Amino acid sequence: MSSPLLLRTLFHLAVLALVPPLLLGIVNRTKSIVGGRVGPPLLQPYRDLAKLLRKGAVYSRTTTWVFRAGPVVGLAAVATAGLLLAMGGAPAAISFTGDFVLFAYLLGLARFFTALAALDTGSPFEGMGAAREVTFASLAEPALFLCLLVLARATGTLSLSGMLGPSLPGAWTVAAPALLLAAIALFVIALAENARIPVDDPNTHLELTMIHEVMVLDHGGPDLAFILYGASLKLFLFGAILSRLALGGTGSEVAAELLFLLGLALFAIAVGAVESVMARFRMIRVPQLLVGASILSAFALVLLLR
Amino acid sequence: MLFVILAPLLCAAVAFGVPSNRRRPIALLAGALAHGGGVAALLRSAAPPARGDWLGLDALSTLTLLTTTTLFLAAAVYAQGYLSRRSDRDNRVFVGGLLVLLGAMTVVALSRHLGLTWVAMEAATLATAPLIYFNQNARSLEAAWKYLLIGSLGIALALLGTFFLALSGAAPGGPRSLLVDDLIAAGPSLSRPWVRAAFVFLLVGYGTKMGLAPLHSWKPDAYGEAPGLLGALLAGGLTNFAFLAIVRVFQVTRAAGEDAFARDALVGLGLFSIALAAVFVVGQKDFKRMLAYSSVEHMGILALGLGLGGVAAAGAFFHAMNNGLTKGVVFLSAGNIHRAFGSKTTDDVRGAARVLPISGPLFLAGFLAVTGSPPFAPFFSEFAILNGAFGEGRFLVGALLLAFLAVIFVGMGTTVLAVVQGDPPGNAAGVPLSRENWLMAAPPLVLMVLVLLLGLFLPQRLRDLFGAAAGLVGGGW
Amino acid sequence: MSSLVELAFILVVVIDLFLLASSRLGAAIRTVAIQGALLATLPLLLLTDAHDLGHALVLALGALAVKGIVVPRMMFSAIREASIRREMEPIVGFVPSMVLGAIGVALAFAFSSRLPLPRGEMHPFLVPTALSTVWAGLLLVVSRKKAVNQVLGFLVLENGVFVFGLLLSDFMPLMVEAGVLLDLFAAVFVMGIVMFHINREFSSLDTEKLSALRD
Amino acid sequence: MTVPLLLAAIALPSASGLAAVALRRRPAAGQGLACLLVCAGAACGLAAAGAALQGGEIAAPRLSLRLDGLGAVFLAPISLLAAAGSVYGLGYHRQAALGARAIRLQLYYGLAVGGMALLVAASNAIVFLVGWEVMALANFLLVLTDDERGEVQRAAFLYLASTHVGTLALFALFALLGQAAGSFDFAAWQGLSAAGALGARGFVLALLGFGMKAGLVPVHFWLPPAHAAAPSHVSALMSGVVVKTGVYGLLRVTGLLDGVPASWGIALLALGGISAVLGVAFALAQHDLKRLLAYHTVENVGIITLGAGLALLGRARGEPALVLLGFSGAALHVVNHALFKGLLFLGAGAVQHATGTRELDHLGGLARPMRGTALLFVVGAAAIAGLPPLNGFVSEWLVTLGFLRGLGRPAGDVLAFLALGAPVLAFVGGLAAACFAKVVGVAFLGNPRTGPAREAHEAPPSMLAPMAVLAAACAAIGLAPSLAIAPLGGAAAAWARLDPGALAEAAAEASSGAARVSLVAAGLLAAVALAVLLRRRLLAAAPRAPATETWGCGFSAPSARIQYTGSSFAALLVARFSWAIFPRGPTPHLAGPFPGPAELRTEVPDTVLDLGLLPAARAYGWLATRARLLYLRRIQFQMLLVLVTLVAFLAWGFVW
Repeated sequence: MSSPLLLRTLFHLAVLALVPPLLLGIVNRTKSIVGGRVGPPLLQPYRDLAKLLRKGAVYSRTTTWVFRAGPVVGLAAVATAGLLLAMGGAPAAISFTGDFVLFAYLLGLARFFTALAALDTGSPFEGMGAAREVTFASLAEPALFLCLLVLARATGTLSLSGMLGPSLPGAWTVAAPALLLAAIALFVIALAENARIPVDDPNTHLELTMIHEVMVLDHGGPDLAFILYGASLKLFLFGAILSRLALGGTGSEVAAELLFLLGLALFAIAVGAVESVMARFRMIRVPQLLVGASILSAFALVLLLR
Repeated sequence: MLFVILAPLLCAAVAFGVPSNRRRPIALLAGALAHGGGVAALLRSAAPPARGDWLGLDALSTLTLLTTTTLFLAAAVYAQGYLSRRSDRDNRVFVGGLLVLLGAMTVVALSRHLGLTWVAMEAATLATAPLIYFNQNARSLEAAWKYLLIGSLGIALALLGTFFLALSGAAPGGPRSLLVDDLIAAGPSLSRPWVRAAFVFLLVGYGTKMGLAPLHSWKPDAYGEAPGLLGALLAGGLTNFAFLAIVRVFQVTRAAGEDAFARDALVGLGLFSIALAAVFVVGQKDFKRMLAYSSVEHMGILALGLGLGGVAAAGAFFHAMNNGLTKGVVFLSAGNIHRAFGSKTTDDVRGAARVLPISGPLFLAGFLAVTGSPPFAPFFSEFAILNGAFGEGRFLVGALLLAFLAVIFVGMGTTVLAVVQGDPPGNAAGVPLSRENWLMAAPPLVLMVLVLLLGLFLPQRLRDLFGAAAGLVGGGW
Repeated sequence: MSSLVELAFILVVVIDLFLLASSRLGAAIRTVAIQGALLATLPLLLLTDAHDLGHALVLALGALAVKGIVVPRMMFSAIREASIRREMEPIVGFVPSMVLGAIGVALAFAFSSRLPLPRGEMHPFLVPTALSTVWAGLLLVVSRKKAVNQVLGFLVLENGVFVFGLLLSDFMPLMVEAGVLLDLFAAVFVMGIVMFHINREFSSLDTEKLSALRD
Repeated sequence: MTVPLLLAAIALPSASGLAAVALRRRPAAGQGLACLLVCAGAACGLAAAGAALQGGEIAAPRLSLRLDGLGAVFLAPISLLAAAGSVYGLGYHRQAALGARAIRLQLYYGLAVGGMALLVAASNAIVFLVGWEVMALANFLLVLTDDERGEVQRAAFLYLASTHVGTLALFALFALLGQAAGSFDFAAWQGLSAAGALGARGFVLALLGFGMKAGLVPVHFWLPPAHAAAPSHVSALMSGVVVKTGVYGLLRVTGLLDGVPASWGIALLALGGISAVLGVAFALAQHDLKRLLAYHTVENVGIITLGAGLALLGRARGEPALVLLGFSGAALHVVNHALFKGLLFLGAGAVQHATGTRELDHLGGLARPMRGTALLFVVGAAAIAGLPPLNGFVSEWLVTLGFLRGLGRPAGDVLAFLALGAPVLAFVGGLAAACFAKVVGVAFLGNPRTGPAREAHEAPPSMLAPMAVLAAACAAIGLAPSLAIAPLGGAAAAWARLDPGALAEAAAEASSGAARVSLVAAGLLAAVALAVLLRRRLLAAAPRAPATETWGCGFSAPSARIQYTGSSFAALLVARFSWAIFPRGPTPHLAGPFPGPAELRTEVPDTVLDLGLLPAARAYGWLATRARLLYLRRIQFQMLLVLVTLVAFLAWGFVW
């Protein structure tokens, strides 16, 4: 790896480590602005994390090592997935043919352990949350794959770095409609995977209606911090993909990086906007939404295959 | 050669003479041993039959004799145990009848003369009828009566057919004889319509003895009511000889150039028998009747194999031997189960494997063998027959055969497993009406081992014999 | 001479039809005996130079003895022992069975016309007579209730076969014929025993009783 | 040198049962010796397989034995699982306690293993069939171990009947091929043309015969009852390797033929896809632990079949890359599935051993009494869900790579649509993850739902050790996949009869990818370790809080019964499959402001068996009993039959 590339990679790792909570900040800020409130400062998430990290944790007598493993594995898996992600047009730290499969399954690993941790509490509500999480996730999985396949087909490569790499702008010129469909589908998936409105309401207070939040009811202290950070990291990953996909412009490396960050910000704002203008769907509708996304992306793929 | 025929008859005479009920069965054993020895001696000094002999030993008769003498020896040993159990009954007729049966069957095997064959078959029929009545109750009587009437009807038709055959060669230049060799030699010069008619009458006649559907109706009754020992000898022995007789006739028919029709008739009758078994075996509560239908099925397979010709013919002769031995296993073990539970319906028979640690599992194994599961020998013979069907390009026949075999397997399986597995019903829990002793458990065991060995390793000599036998009807490996 | 033979054959066929129609057991048995005797004459009537006299004589006497005398006596004794009622108790009525018999005769003639005799010198009526007698026997066996009647049917059947056998009597070795008679005799003998047992078990010879065995 | 190894691998297990019989008086010793023999045989088997995979095949022509790469791929898991199972048996199915029953089991267990070893090493159709049937019958008797239970009897007979039907189909298949080639040696079949009627007939028969054993939908129906009824280490063996022999046969036969049409590959892909999706869907709906695992077998066989389909398609279309990826994916998944499914079934056995029930909704909270079992079970669950860094991921990844090959095709090419297979696989993976979240969560986590679950005890070391070994193997393959993938290239080339050079390029790509995968896996482990350390530090620094009850969201009187059950957990997903799964059960009637106590009990019939075959069978039985009235009891009629037959034949013969 040549030294400038190495530098870039290091820079990306730094971004990966530091930026995610900021996205949550942006989302919340957007919501409060649209809602006409002052709202929390942009950096509030960092404060929350710091506070949580300092706290001790309360554990239920029901729980076992699985409950403690949940947040740890969840965070680790998502972070590792980050290593596979190409940012700002530069290849990722690790990239190889079919690495996006690994990417998806790492997210799956995180989900698996979060759900187990939830079930470990023996609380009916957390069980409910876990059930919904795995259900919707398993419906989102094929949709995500289809979107990535569209990218792969359009760019003619089989690794994330290729799909989100320099060849992307060229792809837009030949396969714009397909890519657009894929982008929309990907955005829907991002909302679902990250438990945002209209699939889930991150700051509702009615456990019966929650998905992700209810799973982590019993976590506290560092565990909760890990979970929050992991969640933001996940949001960041999707945001990164979408930002590259949307603004995969050409130009100098610096420009690319700036565009990339800008894209992330826009993504966060978009999420916030959706959250402020839409209401949460009824549970029954969620699968329809996800299946819709899969069909959309499948259509996009077929556009390219025929 | 005469010794093999006379020895059993002599023993029969002795048996009728011996006063003591307990000592008489020894005669049976003696007859079986003498016969076995005689057959062995015959095989060593085997000379191909010469033109004009009334008795002769060719591949076909060798095979049938081998099977029978083995089976009969096993049955004789079994009888020692069985008859000692039934010392209440007078077994003079039983023992004598069995020996006469053996003698008659031997004649059929060796005879080169269709008239002689017919006489022997009739003698066998008549000798068997009283044996079926051994239990001397209304049911066994009815069975015997039906067997006798239907059997004699068949035999009468067979006689007429024999006459037709004789007539077909009665033209001034004709052989004017019933010696198989003469007729075959005369081959094309025989009058074909008469040969065809003869074949029909003989097929129906001997087919009745063989128990091909729809001529089988005596079978379930006779096998159901007769002692398992007799069932084994009928299903594994006598039916094979009826088949042998049909083969002889087929040889002539083929020589006369009528075999196209004959083949179709055989295939049709065979398939029908198998199909019928596939219907009647399903949900059959009475396991002895079930075995009877299984026997119908296997007769069908034999006819099918003969009709298909080629490899299938060799397979058929292989199957005849396997069927004989396997039937011995299932009928003898079924007999033991019947004795132990005092019933032969799945309503009151359960957990045989627990009550009879040898016969129960043997019955299961025998079922697997009889339904053609590898590695038992019948699998390989049925395999050969299927092979032949495909070889002749008769794919439909092959497919039908497989379908029927599958149904029969399921049908028999439900009954057999119901009998063998599970906990025995309260009354017979562990304490059977009669425990199995070695005299009654060993014979089927030995036969089972034989069947398995034949499956795992078929001696070249035997294989050649099957080939040669098939050669007589234009087939071969 | 040949007209006599013709007469004999026709008589045999007529007897067949009569048997199908007869309603009295005793009469039927007697008729069968007569038929047997009639058949016994045939070997002599059909005597050609191809036969040797002694052989034919043996056959005739044997037939007469067995078919004409011994067997009918046994039947009568069986009836007496089992004190059977004298009716035939048909399953198929007398008229229908007669008609069937007649059809059988017609078929027999048609059938035998399709089967060219390989040797011309034989009498043209022989095969049809044999076949229609066989047919009549089969009908009797199938369509009558009592066990005795079935035995009777068998006798007629065997008579038919015997007639056919005459076709070959010139070259068919004595032994087989002896076998035929012997087996016939034995068959009836065994059936008689079984009939005796049936009577003991069911106190009647009605085969209606013999239908317990089923699936 | 290697031939004796192979022979030992076949003979030692087959004979092992005799030890148990011989030492009837000293059961512990007898079982120990038998187990020892099996393990020795397994060792030889592994050695032989290794040799065959490294340095080409082992051949003993006079015995018509020949172990090539393909055979070795199957022999290895057979040996490993056999050994694991028999060791497990020492604690799970103790001869000292069970006597004759255990002796019988030892006998048949050994025979089953020997039969499998024989059939994967056979170089001749007849030998193959002998091994096949020995295995099948031994398995039947193994399923029948507890034959006093009606459920077991039914399951065993269902297994016997279906395996027999399968055998009949093979019987026809081999007859066809034997006719065509004039011999039953596989060598002679090599190069037979798959085109034409022969090929079509053969392929259908092979699908029926081998598919039946492999448990492909729709002929999977025998599998769940049988696996549930058998003792757990037997279930492990059956589900782990016995089922695979079907796959082996399919690969073996198709590998021998030439000119395989593309349609075969497509057919396999379709069947595999259906089996994978429906298998996991049915699994989700189950609440009997072992039935659930059995349906996952169907799913995984589906995945394997997808790989096989890719390989065939590759051969048909002359795409070496497809051949390599498909074949190695399938082969590796064969091994992997044997490992983790074996592990899971042994775990299920431990649970049953401890609680006496397989009913998920009666369990719960087992992770506390059974720490070791729980840990190992979670590993197995993660592996079967295809989660990194475990072996399940690697094989699914390979198959997916195969599908992705489609993306490289020009538009309009049928192969391009292969790409659509990848999402299907992802979907299956997601469902499997959901299903095992349910299993682990309901069985091991939360509070015990019933008394037995509360009194559960940890399994003895003799049961834990083999599970640990299997788990370790799962992890090893997951962490260093390239080691496992490397030898498969040769096997693939030998199977497709291509020269290895053609596959080299694809192989290089796959193994480099695999290397990266292990890199990421290492990264993951490092990250986990880091996080753990960090968490330790933080918690140490922070004030310690007392343990409490789970927060019931304000619900004052929580009880174990209010936990989410397996059925409720899966309900949302099962609803997605209302077109294929039809749960039965009375819906409770709740009315009024204060409804009285009501109970909801649902059972999930197997759509093919319970809603298709059994009704059909009943109908046939009904017809047959009606037809039996045709049996005429009147002797007159019986004789009339003879007469009619005679006349009919005369008419046939003379009228036309």
